[in-house]
Amino acid sequence: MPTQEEIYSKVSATLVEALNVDEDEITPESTLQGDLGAESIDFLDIVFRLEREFGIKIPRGELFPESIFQGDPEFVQDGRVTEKGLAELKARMPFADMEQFEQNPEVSHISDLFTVDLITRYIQGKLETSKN
Amino acid sequence: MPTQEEIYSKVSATLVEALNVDEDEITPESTLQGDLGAESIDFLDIVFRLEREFGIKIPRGELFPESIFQGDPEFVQDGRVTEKGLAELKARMPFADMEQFEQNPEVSHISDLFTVDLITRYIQGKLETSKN
Amino acid sequence: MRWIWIDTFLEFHSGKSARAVKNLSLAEDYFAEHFPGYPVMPGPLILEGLAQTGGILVGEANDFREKVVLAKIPTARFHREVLAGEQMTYAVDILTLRAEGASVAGKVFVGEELVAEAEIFFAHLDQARSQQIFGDHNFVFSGELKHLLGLARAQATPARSASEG
Amino acid sequence: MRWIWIDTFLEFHSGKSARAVKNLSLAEDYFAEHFPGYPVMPGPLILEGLAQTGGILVGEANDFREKVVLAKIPTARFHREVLAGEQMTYAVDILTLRAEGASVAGKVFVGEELVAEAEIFFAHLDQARSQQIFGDHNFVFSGELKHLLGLARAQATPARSASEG
Repeated sequence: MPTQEEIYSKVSATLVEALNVDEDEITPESTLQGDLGAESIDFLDIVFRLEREFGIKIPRGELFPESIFQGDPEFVQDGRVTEKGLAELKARMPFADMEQFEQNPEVSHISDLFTVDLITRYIQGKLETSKN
Repeated sequence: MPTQEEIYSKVSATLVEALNVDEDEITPESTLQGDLGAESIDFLDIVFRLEREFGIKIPRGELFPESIFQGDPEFVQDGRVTEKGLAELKARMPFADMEQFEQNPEVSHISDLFTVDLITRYIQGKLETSKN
Repeated sequence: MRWIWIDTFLEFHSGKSARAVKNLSLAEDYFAEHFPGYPVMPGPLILEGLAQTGGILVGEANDFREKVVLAKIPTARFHREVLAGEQMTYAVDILTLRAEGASVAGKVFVGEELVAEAEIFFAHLDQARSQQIFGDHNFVFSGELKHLLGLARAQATPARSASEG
Repeated sequence: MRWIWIDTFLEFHSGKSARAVKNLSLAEDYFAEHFPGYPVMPGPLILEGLAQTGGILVGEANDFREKVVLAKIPTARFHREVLAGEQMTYAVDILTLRAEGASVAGKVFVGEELVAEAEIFFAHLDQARSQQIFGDHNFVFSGELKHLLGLARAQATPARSASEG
């Protein structure tokens, strides 16, 4: 079982390959879209590379859910995620760090949840599960 | 002044970008051609990326000399590098680790001198010089 | 000009790999301009040939149900120029094949010599951001490419040896 | 078919950057096959347009003394398909320019929308492994491309404003 640091380092190298960014630009807090310029096609590329790199299976939508709320008014009201929506997000992405998002849960900020750290935590959980 | 470890880590990330190899495949001893599959065009790409990454100038032929011996019989005899040739190599590439090569100095093994470690040592020397 | 950059399949292993041939002929139009007196196949056209070989490999694996589009080329390297009169072999292996898309590794040889290589990443059109709606007609595989594959299968002796699909 | 994939230069800053236009016209042959009923510009052809914009930028910086060849595409990404009837703008910046070769970063827009991007790496032919000997004739820049650049310069008002070279 690799340490968190080792996982982070591999995730970081994977992003260098997939996004053609310099390693310098990558920090644990970097957001994939905003900071590292990932576009929709890149998310699939990242999933493929993580699978190869870590020898794991990442089911569709598990790491990067494609459309969580589908405009459902129970989950989103006036461009903000409701309490119920937040609970749904946490259930779907237990590996996400929601603390900051919860303080201002605008739908348009959801993409900021997808950080390098989020991938690292997801992989760590995945490796722990597969070990048991 | 970054530590040797920091330099190695950046060199490694640069090679991931330039050669599209996984970080896993890279060790300090990896040879660029034999182990990492670098082809002639890649050497120039690596030089460009190192310059950008470290903010240094790498004069042509300094890190990767293009043709050291030019078939000169003083330097090469029967496919082996002569004493004089070894001295020339050391003068041209003070950052190379020649120890293993000297034990069996076949010309065809010269490419094995070009390892990830060699680049790291070269950059380290370069950064020290520019600091003074 | 036709838009088909492979001439025939040498091998086709469904869901795994394929090898195709591309002959470079001075009768091809673009050689007149690229370059006058020095007929070199443009690198991007070599990539198109690899993408066609890989695209049909990926498409066939899904029985041509998905519209396969080129989404990304993580790296392409051209080791030397290829000239009219030479014959290239495209060798493509599937790296990852999933419902959402696929990636392949391609190598291009002239004889034994590696002249170019690229990794190519395909998305399925419905997964890409295209807003278009086309119904069931699969325009991507309606043409010459699919015909070539049929030809390879028909020629295979014993039956299906050139195609395990 | 002609092998010229840019139509006109909008800007040309010697040794630095260039912007060129490519109109996608249904009169272009390849649209008949790529794809029937869905005329999409093939991704590799978009790369060729970027490489032509970048190649002439790099070539001009050396006064066309060097033969510039496409050696490597470290990454290319296609964000959406581009269709006949659209107009693309190629925006290319030089990243590194040296005696041995050069690298450029290119972005492709339709209006304000980024539709593709690529990094492209050029070697100078004498630096590449080509064994050919051609003398002084620079076949790479003998054609339409150089003419287009001349046109851009001639049209520039006041003189040289479209070209700082």
